[in-house]
Amino acid sequence: MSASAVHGLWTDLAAPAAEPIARIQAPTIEYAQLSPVLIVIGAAVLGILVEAFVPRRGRYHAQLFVSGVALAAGFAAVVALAVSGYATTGAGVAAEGAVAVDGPALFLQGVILLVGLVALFTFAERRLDPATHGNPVDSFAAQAASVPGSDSEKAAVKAGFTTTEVFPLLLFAVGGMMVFPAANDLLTLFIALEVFSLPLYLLCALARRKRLLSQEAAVKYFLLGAFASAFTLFGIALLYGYAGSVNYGRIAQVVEGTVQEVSPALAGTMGNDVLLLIGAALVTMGLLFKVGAVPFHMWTPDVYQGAPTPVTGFMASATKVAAFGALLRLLYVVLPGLRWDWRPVMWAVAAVTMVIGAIVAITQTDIKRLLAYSSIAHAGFILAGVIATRPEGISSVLFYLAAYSFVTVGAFAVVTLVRDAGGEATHLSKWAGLGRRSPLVAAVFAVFLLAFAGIPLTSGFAGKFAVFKAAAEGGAAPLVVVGVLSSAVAAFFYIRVIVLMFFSEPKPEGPTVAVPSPLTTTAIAVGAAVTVVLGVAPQYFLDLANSAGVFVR
Amino acid sequence: MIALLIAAPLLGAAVLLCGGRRLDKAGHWIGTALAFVSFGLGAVLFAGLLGRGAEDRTLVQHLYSWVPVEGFQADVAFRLDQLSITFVLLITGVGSLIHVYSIGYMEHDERRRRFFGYLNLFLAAMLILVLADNYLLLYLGWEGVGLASYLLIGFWQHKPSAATAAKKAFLVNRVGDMGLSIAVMLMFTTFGTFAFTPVLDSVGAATSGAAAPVGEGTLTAIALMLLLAACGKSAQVPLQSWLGDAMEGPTPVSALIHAATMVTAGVYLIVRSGAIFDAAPDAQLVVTVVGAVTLIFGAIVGCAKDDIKKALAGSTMSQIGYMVLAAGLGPIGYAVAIMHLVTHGFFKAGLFLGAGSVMHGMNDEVDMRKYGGLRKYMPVTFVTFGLGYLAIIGFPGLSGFFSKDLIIEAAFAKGGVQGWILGTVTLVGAGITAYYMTRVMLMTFFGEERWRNLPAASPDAPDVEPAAGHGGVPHPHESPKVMTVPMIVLAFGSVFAGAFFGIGERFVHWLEPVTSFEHGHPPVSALTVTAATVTVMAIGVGLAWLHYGRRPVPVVAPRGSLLTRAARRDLYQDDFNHVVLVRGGEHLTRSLVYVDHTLVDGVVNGTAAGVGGLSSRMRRLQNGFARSYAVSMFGGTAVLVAATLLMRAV
Amino acid sequence: MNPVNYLYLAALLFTIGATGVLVRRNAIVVFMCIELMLNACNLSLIAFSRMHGNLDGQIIAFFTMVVAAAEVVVGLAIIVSLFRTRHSASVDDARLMKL
Amino acid sequence: MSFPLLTATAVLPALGAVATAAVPAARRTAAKWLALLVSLATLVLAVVVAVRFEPGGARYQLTETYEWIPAFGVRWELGVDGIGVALMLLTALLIPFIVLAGWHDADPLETRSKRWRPTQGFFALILMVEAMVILSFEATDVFLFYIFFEAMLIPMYFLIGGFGDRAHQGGEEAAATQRSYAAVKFLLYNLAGGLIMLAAVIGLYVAAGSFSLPDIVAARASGELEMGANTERLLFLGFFFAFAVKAPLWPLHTWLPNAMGEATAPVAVLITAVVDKVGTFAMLRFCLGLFPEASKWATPVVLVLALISIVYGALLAVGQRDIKRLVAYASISHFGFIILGIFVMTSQGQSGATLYMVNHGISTAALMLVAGFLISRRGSRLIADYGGVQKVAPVLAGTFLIGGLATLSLPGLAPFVSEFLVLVGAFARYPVVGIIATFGIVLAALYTLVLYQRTMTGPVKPELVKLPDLRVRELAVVAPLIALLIFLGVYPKPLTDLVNPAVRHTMSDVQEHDPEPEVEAAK
Repeated sequence: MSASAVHGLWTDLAAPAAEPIARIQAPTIEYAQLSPVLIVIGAAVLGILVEAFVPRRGRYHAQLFVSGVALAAGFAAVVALAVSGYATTGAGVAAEGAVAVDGPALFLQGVILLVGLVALFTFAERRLDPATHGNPVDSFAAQAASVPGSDSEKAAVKAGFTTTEVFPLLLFAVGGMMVFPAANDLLTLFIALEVFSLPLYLLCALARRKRLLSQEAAVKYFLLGAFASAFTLFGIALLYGYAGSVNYGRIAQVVEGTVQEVSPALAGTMGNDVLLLIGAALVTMGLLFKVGAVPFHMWTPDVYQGAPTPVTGFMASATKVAAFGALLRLLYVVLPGLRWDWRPVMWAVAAVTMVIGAIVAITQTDIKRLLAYSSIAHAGFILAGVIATRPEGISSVLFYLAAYSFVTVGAFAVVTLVRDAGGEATHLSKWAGLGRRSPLVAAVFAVFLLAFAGIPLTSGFAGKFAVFKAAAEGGAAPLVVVGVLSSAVAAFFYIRVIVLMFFSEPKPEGPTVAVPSPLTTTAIAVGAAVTVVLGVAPQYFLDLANSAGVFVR
Repeated sequence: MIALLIAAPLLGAAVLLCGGRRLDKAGHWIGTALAFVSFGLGAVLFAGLLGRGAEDRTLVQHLYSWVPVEGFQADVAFRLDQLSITFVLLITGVGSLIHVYSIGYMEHDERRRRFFGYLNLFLAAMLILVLADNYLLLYLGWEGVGLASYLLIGFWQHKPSAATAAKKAFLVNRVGDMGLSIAVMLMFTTFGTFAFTPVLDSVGAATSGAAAPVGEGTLTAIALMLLLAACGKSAQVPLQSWLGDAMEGPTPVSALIHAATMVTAGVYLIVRSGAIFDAAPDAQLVVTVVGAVTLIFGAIVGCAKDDIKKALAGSTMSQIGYMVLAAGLGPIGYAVAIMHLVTHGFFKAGLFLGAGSVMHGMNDEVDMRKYGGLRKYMPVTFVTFGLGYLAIIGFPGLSGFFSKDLIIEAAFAKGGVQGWILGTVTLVGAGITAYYMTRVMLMTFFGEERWRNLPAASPDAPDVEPAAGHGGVPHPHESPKVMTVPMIVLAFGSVFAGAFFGIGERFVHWLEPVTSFEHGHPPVSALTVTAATVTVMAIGVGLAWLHYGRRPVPVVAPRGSLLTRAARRDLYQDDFNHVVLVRGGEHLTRSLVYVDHTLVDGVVNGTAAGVGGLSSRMRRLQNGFARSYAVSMFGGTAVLVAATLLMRAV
Repeated sequence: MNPVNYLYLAALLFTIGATGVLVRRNAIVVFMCIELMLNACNLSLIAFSRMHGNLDGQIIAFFTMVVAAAEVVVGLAIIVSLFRTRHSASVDDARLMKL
Repeated sequence: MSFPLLTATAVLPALGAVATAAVPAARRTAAKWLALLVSLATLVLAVVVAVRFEPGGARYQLTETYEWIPAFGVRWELGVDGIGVALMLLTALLIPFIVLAGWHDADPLETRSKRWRPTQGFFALILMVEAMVILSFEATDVFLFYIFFEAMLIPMYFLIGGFGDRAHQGGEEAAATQRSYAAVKFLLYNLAGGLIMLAAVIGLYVAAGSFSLPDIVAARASGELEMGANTERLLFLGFFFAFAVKAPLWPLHTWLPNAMGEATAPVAVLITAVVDKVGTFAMLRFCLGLFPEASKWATPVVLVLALISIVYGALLAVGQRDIKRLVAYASISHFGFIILGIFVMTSQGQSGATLYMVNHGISTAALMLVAGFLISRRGSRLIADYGGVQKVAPVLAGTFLIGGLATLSLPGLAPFVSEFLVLVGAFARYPVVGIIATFGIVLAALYTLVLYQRTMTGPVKPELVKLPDLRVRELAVVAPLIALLIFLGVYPKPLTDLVNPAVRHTMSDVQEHDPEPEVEAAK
């Protein structure tokens, strides 16, 4: 090993110390440009303090207030940044190049914040279950630590405990998700990944009803998630080894071979594409796991089914947004030079994801599992847009994510309403004749289903069209055909639910539709409104996505 | 003017059918009046034509453009010339008479108004048929009369047999219509039009070499298609089977539609399209053959039927066979065919009305074996029927004699072997005609009164016609004036029409400008032919008298010879149809229904089921074991990495 | 010594960890295997860091340790709660949800 | 910018639908009247369109263009040619009758809940379908057309699945299951077709860079837009498949009998007389207009399929035991004729096909609605359950017969003209095809007359003795239709004048000329 390659750290130690260093220059942090994230994370910390110091009675309202304000403020900050041009002309990197502040980042952060807000409403819903011992209860366990069915749990319920920690957890998750698509180096990527994953693991375990399912979901999600992030980390290590840096721009340069002053070590690793390819594959795999693409999808149904429905809604929408954002940035910023290597593979993944998601969904009998599989199929559709490798690809994916996340959050919000003695009645057979009992709820849900199916005049159609169009223009016509066919298959099971709700006689012992508080009502209303608006007049949002569809290097 | 001719009965039909019950009282008078109106108009037009020179007796009235489409012009235009006016007079004349007759005949039917409505509809359609100036409009009338005939045959719809007969008639006619429409299409593709004048002229021009020649094959095809149509309408072999069943309709209908006018439309079509047939000798030969075969076929059937109307139907068939045969002979035959058509119109209508009157007096009994000796009970009917009888068998001096004799001559005049064969056939036909008509005559009006000692009211005549209120022994009685008068008038026609037309070939010359008449030159002198005819006729009468005049007629039909039994069953033609077409069709449709359900639908449902099965199989991979999920992830990653490396490798 | 050997070692450890995740039933052990994989990553990071002669790798390694610690907190919490409900830490027992 | 007449024609029923749906549960009758009035108003607007339209004028008239989704290159671009006007008129004309005929079809058996308002829903959905169908006849922007082509499936789907025959063998339960089966089948067939078309639509955009039909046609004509033969063929197939499902063409037809059988008669009319016409219309406008070469390339196959439809549909109609299914198969046969006329590429054929769309709409409406009245009286769809109706309900029988005669295209009634034109057009280019198709007319006579004979004639079935004749409302539905059939049968000129120029344009799109007659007829 040549001396020149030896790092300064050691040599400096060997040398006699110079006079003590008077000043070190601190890194410059652009607080303004990071404000959205900072606000949310700060609020999360504040939430922890609330847990510590506010008396139990006041916590719920305090937390709700803090989180609501934080998310709203965060969104305001995002809008402010976007207006002041950071989305387009002023786009750049912040915090020593750790975080990118550009169109896609801000767009997705905005979406995540809004979805988070809507999800917050469903989190805070306390009228669906009858009040126990005079205390209104939400969908989270009274005391997660207590064993299900044990005396301690009963005591906790009697005492009217509620797990208000969910709000800070939600905020942390949102914060992580906001950083995820904005991360501009692999380290930030990994940290963000963990920051939003860990709260989700916990949230999954916190269901009030069906706690065994909930805990099982948490365990599966946690173990598999950790497993995946281990792969990601290894991939990061390899990429770092290849490029000698974790900075996206730097890696990209190295990949394209446009890098100046090549150190001998770098020259050595640069020659070794295996590092690059394996590393890229592993990092991609980690992201594919988060978006739930085949064959990394198998956690999705179980987790979606077991987790508390508000959490499922949040996960299904926000996680996808964040993960696809990160995936886009990785593929478009870091690995464009590798396009010819990853495109075919992603083709295959996209195709398989669509097909399997659609086909397996047909025989599902639980509404939440059904939606889980549908989300898998949709991941496939979005991937079709991702691999378009052209600006339309980015903007179409952004639009699709916006459209899809609101449909999802709304749909799961409706699921929370349909209840029977055992809590939510998620088995499809119980949904029979819902349209006769409460036409409005059924109609709204039908709208969401039609949007999932991609029927014209719903946001689902606009998104699907945008994505397929981009894919076709990107020369992925066969993929479009596969997508079209699998959405034909997918249509079948959405229709099945509609048939069930409207055309089959209601069962006497069927579930009741709980009358929600304004919170859930707002959530559903927002979801439905966005679905219709993006379906009928998508132009403004398409423009937005278009103008936002440029990554900063 | 011409339009009014048609409008009158059309108006009648509209009024009567839409008018509702409030017209029940006056319905029949309205119908009859309008029929007479159009007859009057026809007479006026006729006078008008007489007023003109022989050559410019063709009036064309162009009403409006019916179907104007790129390169396709169909107008509603009417053409009045010697040929069509002849038909107009026949149709409206006989039609009016039968309207009158029906007033009496349908007196007790509560749906009489609708009956007259249908009759008027028929008149209108038939007039359109004969007055049309192009084949498409002719087609309109062609199907119109078909519809009217359908409605009238099935007038007593509560009788399943009637409904079936009506349906059968329509369907068989549809087969013929196929021919007509294909013929029209052929004309369109060949000449770019299907109006009479251009088509026929250009055919003439082509054959005379004045214009670009048209492939004789095409012309033959057109001609044969027209012949097919004619066969359907005029009940010629092989499409004759519906006529017998059509007798289910009320007797006036049989008289008007299935004897005098509609069934002769085929002859009109052939004569009208003479130019085409002249240019296609092969087709002409086929026409003559069809005519000859039907002639004999009908005659044989006529000999065996005990149902008086069916016997007459057979005779109708046979007589039309004569006409078709004549029409097949070309210019020598056209006019003759039409002449026989007219005379036949008179006497056959008369015969049917007579038969109707007999049934009217006999509780609607149709089985001649249950008649006998009726002459003294219904003298008028007897006389008129008798005159018609004499006319049809061609008794010298009566109308049938003239027309039929001319046809036979023309047949011989065809010359060569064909001439001899056809001539003989026609002769034999005349003989058989004489035989079966005599049979009818004898069984009905002579012999002992077999109806006196009947077991009960005949089974095959349930209380269908309201006239048959009482069963038991019938009390034969003469029909009311309103029925007898028309019969008398027709009798006059059947006596004198032939002479009036025949003497000096007045009729032939009248038609000549349209049908281009030319004298045939029979190998033997006309006188010989006539003599032969009369002899054959006499033999026929004699035989009949031997069989039915001398010995008593058994009330229950004897088993009879093989031929008789075959003839009773219309020479098994229906059975053939039933087995081949009906059964076969049923099997075909049933199997197709099966195919549609299992195969066409099955494929789709199969794929659906396949996807479903695939789904439930793939579902099993989701086995709930976290570790197996991890395995899939691990495997997936491995594949991902391998694939990426592979991409670089290749 | 050839730095590549460290990488081989790291890869080996990583594979061992992954295999452990796949074959072991006890949730704790599975989790430990994941920790092993993370540490394998750390090793490779540090090795690369040394090769390239910059500090990024080492810094990431520190972050990874923190993350691992955090994961332990969350993970153990979940696993323990599962264990207390079911009196078994076997991941295979937790399969109420399937198909 | 003049008054957006075309938009108004479509928006009016849409608004009407919303209003109808909003009528409170108790005021059922008000909703019915509202729906009827709206549909009549729409008819008035449609007539205005027809009057403002000059047959001799530009190809597309009354055009409107607004930006809608520039990002997709989609414009709200409407315009009608003669064919569009004719079919628009047909739609606007039939809907009032459908509403009137379905007056009592959606009255709730028992009030399930205060919010359950089937009647309002029924009529609102019908109006919604009308709006979308009209738009798809007006749209000259492919994407716009596609949107409504697809979207109209949803209301149709609820109409079929939600409001079946009251009268059903095997009770309400069986009825419900069969209904939803039929509805799902309908939706999946058409959705599959539509989605495949979606792929083709995207492909078209990629290939042509525009969705505007006139622009694309012009660009292709001027040769500045080159489309590879294979691309064009693939796109053609994508479009044609969707339309063939909708039309429907053998072997994609099996959804129609189920749908028409299970739906109430007015809805069945809506399906076959209105909605399905969009398919054939689109073949004429889009397949031939956008992909002339590919259309010619596909002609032989299409013709064969059309012939199969004609004969096969007719034969199956003969074999049916269920009145409505019989009519459905008859329609399949007729759609065969329409498609035949479109693809023989002669002006007679195409004018015939267009007239056929209109006439078939009217005739089927007449036949099916009368059949519906009959069925609602007896409570059975089985032919075997009837007999001798003619005796007890002569008017009903008479109208039924006329409807039937129209179905077998009797000369003097409207369908004859169109059918004959199609036959002539086919014969002029492919004699054999013409001759085979001619067999259809015999079979048509067969199934119609058999149906009439079995149901209307013969001795009166005991349970039918009390059968009431047509009521005033029902007569008001049937009489105008029959009058129209007769009028268009003897004087179709107004319609042909409307259609001829449009057909001339289509013929020039596909660069085809009618075959010349063998010899010039002596004039």
